[in-house]
Amino acid sequence: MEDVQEESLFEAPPIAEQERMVEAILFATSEPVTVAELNARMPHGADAKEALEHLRKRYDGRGVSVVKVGEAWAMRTAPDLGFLMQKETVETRKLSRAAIETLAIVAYHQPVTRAEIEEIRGVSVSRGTIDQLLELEWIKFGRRKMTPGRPVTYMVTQEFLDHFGLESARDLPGLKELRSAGLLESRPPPGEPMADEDDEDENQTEMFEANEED
Amino acid sequence: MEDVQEESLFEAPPIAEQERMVEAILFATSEPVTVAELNARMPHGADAKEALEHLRKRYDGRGVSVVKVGEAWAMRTAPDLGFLMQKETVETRKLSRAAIETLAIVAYHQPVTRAEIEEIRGVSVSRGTIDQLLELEWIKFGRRKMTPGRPVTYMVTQEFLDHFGLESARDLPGLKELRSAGLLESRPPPGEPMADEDDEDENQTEMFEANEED
Amino acid sequence: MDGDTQFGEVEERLAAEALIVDVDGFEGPLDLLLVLSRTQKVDLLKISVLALAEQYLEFVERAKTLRIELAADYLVMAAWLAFLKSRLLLPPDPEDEGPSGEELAAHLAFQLERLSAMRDCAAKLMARDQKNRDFFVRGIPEDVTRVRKVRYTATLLDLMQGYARLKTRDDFRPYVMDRDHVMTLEQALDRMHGLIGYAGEWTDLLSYLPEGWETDPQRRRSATASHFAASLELVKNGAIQIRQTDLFAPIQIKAR
Repeated sequence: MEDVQEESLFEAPPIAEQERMVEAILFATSEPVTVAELNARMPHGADAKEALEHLRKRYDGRGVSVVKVGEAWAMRTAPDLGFLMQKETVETRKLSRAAIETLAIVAYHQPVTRAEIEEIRGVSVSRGTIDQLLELEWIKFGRRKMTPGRPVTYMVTQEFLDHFGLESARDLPGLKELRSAGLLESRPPPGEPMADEDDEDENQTEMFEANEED
Repeated sequence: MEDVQEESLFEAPPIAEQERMVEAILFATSEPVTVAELNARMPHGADAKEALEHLRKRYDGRGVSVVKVGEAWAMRTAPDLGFLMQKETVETRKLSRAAIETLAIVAYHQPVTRAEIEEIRGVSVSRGTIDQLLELEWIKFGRRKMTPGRPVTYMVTQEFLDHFGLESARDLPGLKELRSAGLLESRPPPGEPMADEDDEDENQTEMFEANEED
Repeated sequence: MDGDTQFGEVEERLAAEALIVDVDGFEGPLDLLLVLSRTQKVDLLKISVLALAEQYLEFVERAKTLRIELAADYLVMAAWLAFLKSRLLLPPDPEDEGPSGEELAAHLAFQLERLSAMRDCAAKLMARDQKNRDFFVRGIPEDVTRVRKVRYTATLLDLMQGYARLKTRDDFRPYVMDRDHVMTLEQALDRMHGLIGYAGEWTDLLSYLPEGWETDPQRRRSATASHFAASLELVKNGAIQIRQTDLFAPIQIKAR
C-alpha cells in the first residue's frame, strides 16, 4: 500500500482509474464515506471529488445510485426498486407521534433546545422520546446554547440524512416556505422578551448559511 | 408491490429495466443470489439470466464486478483494488523498557529460554512482553532446550536484523565495546571481580557457534 | 335554513362531546386548540382567536358538567384564554402595561400555525423514501480493515542501553556470588526425586538437606525453604505424604 502511495506521489492515476477506485470503495461499505476519507484511501494526488462526479453520472438511472449524504457519499439502491427487496431488516420500532414530531422539530429548527421543542409542541417532551431518537442516531447533541443555564441543543445526524435520503438538512421538504412564512423563527410570547432572541436568529441563520456554502 | 407483479404478468419489463433490477438485488442482498431466486423476486416474465449477462458486461473493467459464487451471483469489488479496502493509521509508540530489555537479552543470549531471560532481568517476564515481540516478528521460537521440561527458546528474526540495521546478531557490540562507547558507565565496586565479563564473551561465542549449526 | 343551523349545532355538540371523551388522546391544550381551530374551516392565519377561545372555554364547561377531570394544564389554558377573551372584548386600558389582546392573540395563532406546520413536516418526512424500506444499502459490505500500524521506535541504541543497564546492575550485584548460597526449588526437587524412594518411614524433612548446606545459616535457610517447597510439590503430585505433629515440630515426609 505504501509503495502505491509513494509511486503515485509523482503522478496521480488517470481519472477513469480514480473513478473505479471511488466505485470500489463506495461499493464495499454500507456507510457513507466522506470525500476526505476517499482521498485518504486513494493514491496520493487523486481527486475523489472529481471522480465522484463522473461516477455519479455513470450511475444515473441505474438500479443503484450514488447519493450524497451530508458531507459524505454512499451507494443506495434506486427507491423505485424497493419492492424487489426482501425486507430482511428488522422493522424499526414504530415511532410514537411525539417522537416523529420531535424529530421534525429538531430537523427544521436545529440547533434546538428541549425547552424550545416543548414550546413548539405545547407539551413536555419525555426523556424517553429524546432517548429513542438519540438511540436511532437520528439526533445528536449540538453545542450548548449561550443562554442562562447553557442548555444543550439537539441537531439531526448524518444517519438521519441517510435514512431519509436527504443530501443535507437544507433539502428538508418545505423548508423554504416555512422560513419565508416566519414559522422557523423563535418568537417570544409578547411581553416576555426572550433573552436569547438575537442569539437564536444567529444560530439559525448560521446553520443554513453555513450549509449553503457547501 | 403486488400491482407491479400483476401488471407484469402480461408483459415483462424491458431488458434494461430487468438489468437495473438485478443490479439492485445483487447490490443489496446479504448473500449471493441464484438465478432462480432472482427470477422469483423479479416481475413475472423477466429473464434474470439474460439480465445478468448484460449487467456482467456492463461492469466489465469497472471497480466492481459481477461474479459467480458457486451457483449464485454476487457483486464484489475488483480484486486489483483490494488495497483500497485498508485504512491505515500509523501510531508511533516507544517500546516499553521491559520489552527492550527482553529483546536485548534474546539478541545477546539467543537461543534463550524464558527462565533465562527472567534470571538475567531479575524479574519475571510477562507473557504480554514476549507476545508483543513475537507479534512484531522481532523474536521467534528457537528449538527446545535439552534440559528438564524441554523449555522453548527464543531467537531474534531476520525482521529484527532488518529493523535494527544489523547483518547478523553477531554484529551487536559486545560488552567491552558497550563499555568503551560509554554505555556502561558504572564501574564495579572495587574489590569485586567482574566475574562475568569473560564468561559473557564465552557465552556469546558459544551462542553463535550454536547458531551457526542451524 | 333554520333546520340547517340546528343540525349544525347538533353536529358541533356531538363533535365537542367526542372531543371530551377523547381528551386523553390530546397532547395537551395546544393540541386541543389546534383540533378546535380546524372546525373554523379557515386558514390558520385568518383564524378568529376570540371564537377559538370561546370554543375552548365551552369545551371546558362541558367537561365540568360531564364531571370529566381535566388535567391542570387544560385549566391553566382555560384561565389564560378567559383573560385573553376579556382583553379582546374590552377597550384597551391606557394605564395597563403589557401586551395587548391582539398581540397575545397573534402569538397564539402563530403557535398554532407553527405546530400545524411541524405536523405537516413530520408527515412529509415520514412519507419520504426510507433506508431499508424503500432504498437499500450494500448487503455484503466488505470490511475495511483498519490497519492500525503501531510503529515502534526502538533503536539499536535503545537496545544496547537496555542491555547495558542489565549488565551494569550485574556488576553491582553479581548473581554468581548469590547463587552459591541459594538452592532453587528445581534443584531441591531433583534431589528429592532421587531420594524419595528410600523414605518408607516418616522421616524428618531436614535430613534431606544436602551435605554442606546444614551448617552455614544462609545456605541452610535456602535449602530448607526449597526442600519444603519441593516436598509440597511432591505431595501435590501424590508422590509423598507430609505431616507436622505440632507447631514448630519437625516436618516429616513419607513415600506413598
